[in-house]
Amino acid sequence: MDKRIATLEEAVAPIQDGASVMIGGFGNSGVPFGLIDALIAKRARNLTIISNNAGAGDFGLGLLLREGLVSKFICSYPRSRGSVWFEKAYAAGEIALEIIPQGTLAERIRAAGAGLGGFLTPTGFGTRLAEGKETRVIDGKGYVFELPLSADFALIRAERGDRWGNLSYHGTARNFNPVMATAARHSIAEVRELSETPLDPERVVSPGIFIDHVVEYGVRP
Amino acid sequence: MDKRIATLEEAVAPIQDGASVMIGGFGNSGVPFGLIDALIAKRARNLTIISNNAGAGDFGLGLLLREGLVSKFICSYPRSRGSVWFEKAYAAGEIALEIIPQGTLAERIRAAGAGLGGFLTPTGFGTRLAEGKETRVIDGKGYVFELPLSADFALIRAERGDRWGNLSYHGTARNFNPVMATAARHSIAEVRELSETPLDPERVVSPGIFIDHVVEYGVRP
Amino acid sequence: MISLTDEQLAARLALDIPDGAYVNLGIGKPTHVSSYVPADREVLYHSENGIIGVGPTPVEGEEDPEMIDASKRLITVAPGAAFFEHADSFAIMRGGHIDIAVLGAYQVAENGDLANWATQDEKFPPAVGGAMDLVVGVPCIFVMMKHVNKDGSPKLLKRCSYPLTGLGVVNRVYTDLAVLDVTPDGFRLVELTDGNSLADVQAVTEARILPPS
Amino acid sequence: MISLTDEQLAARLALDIPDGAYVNLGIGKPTHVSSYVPADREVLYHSENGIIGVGPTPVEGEEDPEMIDASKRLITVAPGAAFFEHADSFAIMRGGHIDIAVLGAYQVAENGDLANWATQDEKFPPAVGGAMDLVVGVPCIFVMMKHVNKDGSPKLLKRCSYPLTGLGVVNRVYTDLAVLDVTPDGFRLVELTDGNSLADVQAVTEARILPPS
Repeated sequence: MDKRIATLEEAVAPIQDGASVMIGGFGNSGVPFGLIDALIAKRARNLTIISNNAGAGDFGLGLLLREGLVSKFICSYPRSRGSVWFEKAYAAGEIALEIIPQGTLAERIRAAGAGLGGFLTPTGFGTRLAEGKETRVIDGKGYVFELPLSADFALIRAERGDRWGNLSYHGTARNFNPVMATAARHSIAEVRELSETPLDPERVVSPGIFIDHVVEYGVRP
Repeated sequence: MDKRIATLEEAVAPIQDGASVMIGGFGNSGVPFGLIDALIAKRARNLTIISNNAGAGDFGLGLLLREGLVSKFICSYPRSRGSVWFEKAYAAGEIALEIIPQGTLAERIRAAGAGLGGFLTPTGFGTRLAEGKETRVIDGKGYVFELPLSADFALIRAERGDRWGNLSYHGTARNFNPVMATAARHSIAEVRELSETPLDPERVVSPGIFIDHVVEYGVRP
Repeated sequence: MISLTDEQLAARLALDIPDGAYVNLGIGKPTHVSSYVPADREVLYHSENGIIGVGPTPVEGEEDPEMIDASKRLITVAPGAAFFEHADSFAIMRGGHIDIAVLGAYQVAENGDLANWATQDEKFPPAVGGAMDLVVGVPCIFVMMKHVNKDGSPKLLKRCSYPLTGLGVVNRVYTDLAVLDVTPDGFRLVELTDGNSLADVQAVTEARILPPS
Repeated sequence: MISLTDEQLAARLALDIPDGAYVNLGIGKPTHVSSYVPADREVLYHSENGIIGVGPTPVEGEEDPEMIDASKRLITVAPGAAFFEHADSFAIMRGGHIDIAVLGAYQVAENGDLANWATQDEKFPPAVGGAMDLVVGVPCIFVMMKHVNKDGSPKLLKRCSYPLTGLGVVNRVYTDLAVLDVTPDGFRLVELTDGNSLADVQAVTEARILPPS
């Protein structure tokens, strides 16, 4: 079992036009910048991107948006300082947006990875974001029914990995990466350091069973 | 913030007759034997116990059952070799049993800890264990609706802990402990080793926010 | 009227954060609260992006670009900290484990409704973040905001006009002019900023303010 | 008729476990399969109690009582292993991440229904464990069992009479007498244990067995 792959280019090769792609990260922390750059170079178009933020500036998700490769964005918070390319595309009507409360986004992704058919969350009950959704009141508390959210691919950023695809993370760069790794048909991890020896099984955060390929990308933002 | 408590006896003091108590462990691995012994010594009665197995022999859960302190057992697998005291009480009609598929048990506990109102699982669809339950078919796949499962107390076994209640585990002794710690109104952890210094934040499996008290019990089964 | 500065307001609110509390400070001004909590109180700060135990801003030269809080500010790590991933982080928020959350707001209604994620101004794309999860999960929601908008219009209302973040979720509002509890009977005055009168504050508040009980 | 021993049956099944697979071996006899997987194949074994990478039984003196598998047997840890907690372990099972599960059975029906957790004998308390989660989540379910009961009654049936574990979930059945696939048309013979004829095997099988296609 050896999930290592030599280059970022090979790692993103299976991603075709029209694919849905989860991308880990929160702000600029834990973002798989190497894989995003490779995806931009590949120029796969008409992508659906699932990521918490919509990038800032002319790099990472911002660059992906600037290049016009994204037709739909699913996220919780696309309005960070510097999210100019998203705002431009949105104002021009060139991009579809699905806005999801952050915890519901994480939980929908988890539900997909965990084989569940949906869940009831109190989040958003009675608000505009629950409009048109099935709701239920249990013991006087209102809940919204939410469906699982999966994707064709997940691009993951981790700190260390081994040839089995086991991953560990660094600080708050963990964020959406472990849960997204569980919910894609094909998960690709970029790691700052590929370990020659197996990771300590007590320290593995993402078991390799969730990871299809792992590629080293030593740059830390 | 100091969640350390000096003795097992003090740790279980809040547990009263009629309480519901989650108890970590799978087989004899990861079972909080020290806390169970203290609970038996306290002789709280009419307990509802939520634990994967129903003990084996005359120690731990087996002893708790032999002493007649349990009126209801919620579990997935009460029929391990040596579960004689459970079998006796069950045959005599002295104990109520709720049997739940193991993954549904874990997920119902997680849902309680995560503030969800319930979830749809494919597990058990079309079987006797789904009788009387709400079901739904989504994209041709059948699901059973399951409610969260919480408890008054959780008794947790961990390897190391610190004064903030952060916990790490050992091997397969992790099992139900982390998820149960999230779902009780009062969670008590027995740790093999209380660390004087904070645990490495990268290695914490149960953040201390889930733990109310931590007590050292150095015996490893 | 006497109006607290943002820093004075953060300092006032900080007095009500007890020792041993788990606290989530919303993005923006609420993050300043931690600087003013008395040093003899040990408080652990949760940030939605996966940490309990947010420490102070790093000193120059010791920044780690992958160690940030929900506001994307660089942080350090306090003793007793733990890292976790997003699904777990929001399980902590939604599951009732955090004691207090401090949030900013556009509007608060006398029934506790909170509007803090969108205005009626649709020029910008909507963005919700984690606020909706916090308000349904955290048992004690403190709002920290200016008492009135820049144009003088009230933010403490009978009913919110902006899209809601949560229904009946606010417990207490700290403004530059006063501190008010949300009660079953509506807003009730807790204290006035020194020098203000209830009548003065009421005059710039749409909802009725009940006197201290 | 020629009947494989339990060990021969485990060895036969082991040939069908491919290199690089993630496999869950059910409690009891299926756990023996790993001993027979060819040494040039790297297979990672998942156990429901929180490990991927179950290694062989420990040598005497190196047992760790808290390192066990779902059968509560003492285990070691293979290279590439990871530990996790129960909710995560069953997310792995239910979420379709494991490639193959090998389970014992009381009964298998020609429509793929599986009965392996309860008989009609109600003397003992019911016990379900993790089998129901495995069968809904793992895309390839191998059953490994005796072809008939001790009293000679069939276990491969038109419809199961015992309480079901899952509906239409079994892909292939390995018995001491034959290997059979579950197809939309019913059981289809894959191979016979050397020396047996299809007619012989059919004679002790309630369901119809189709010849190899």
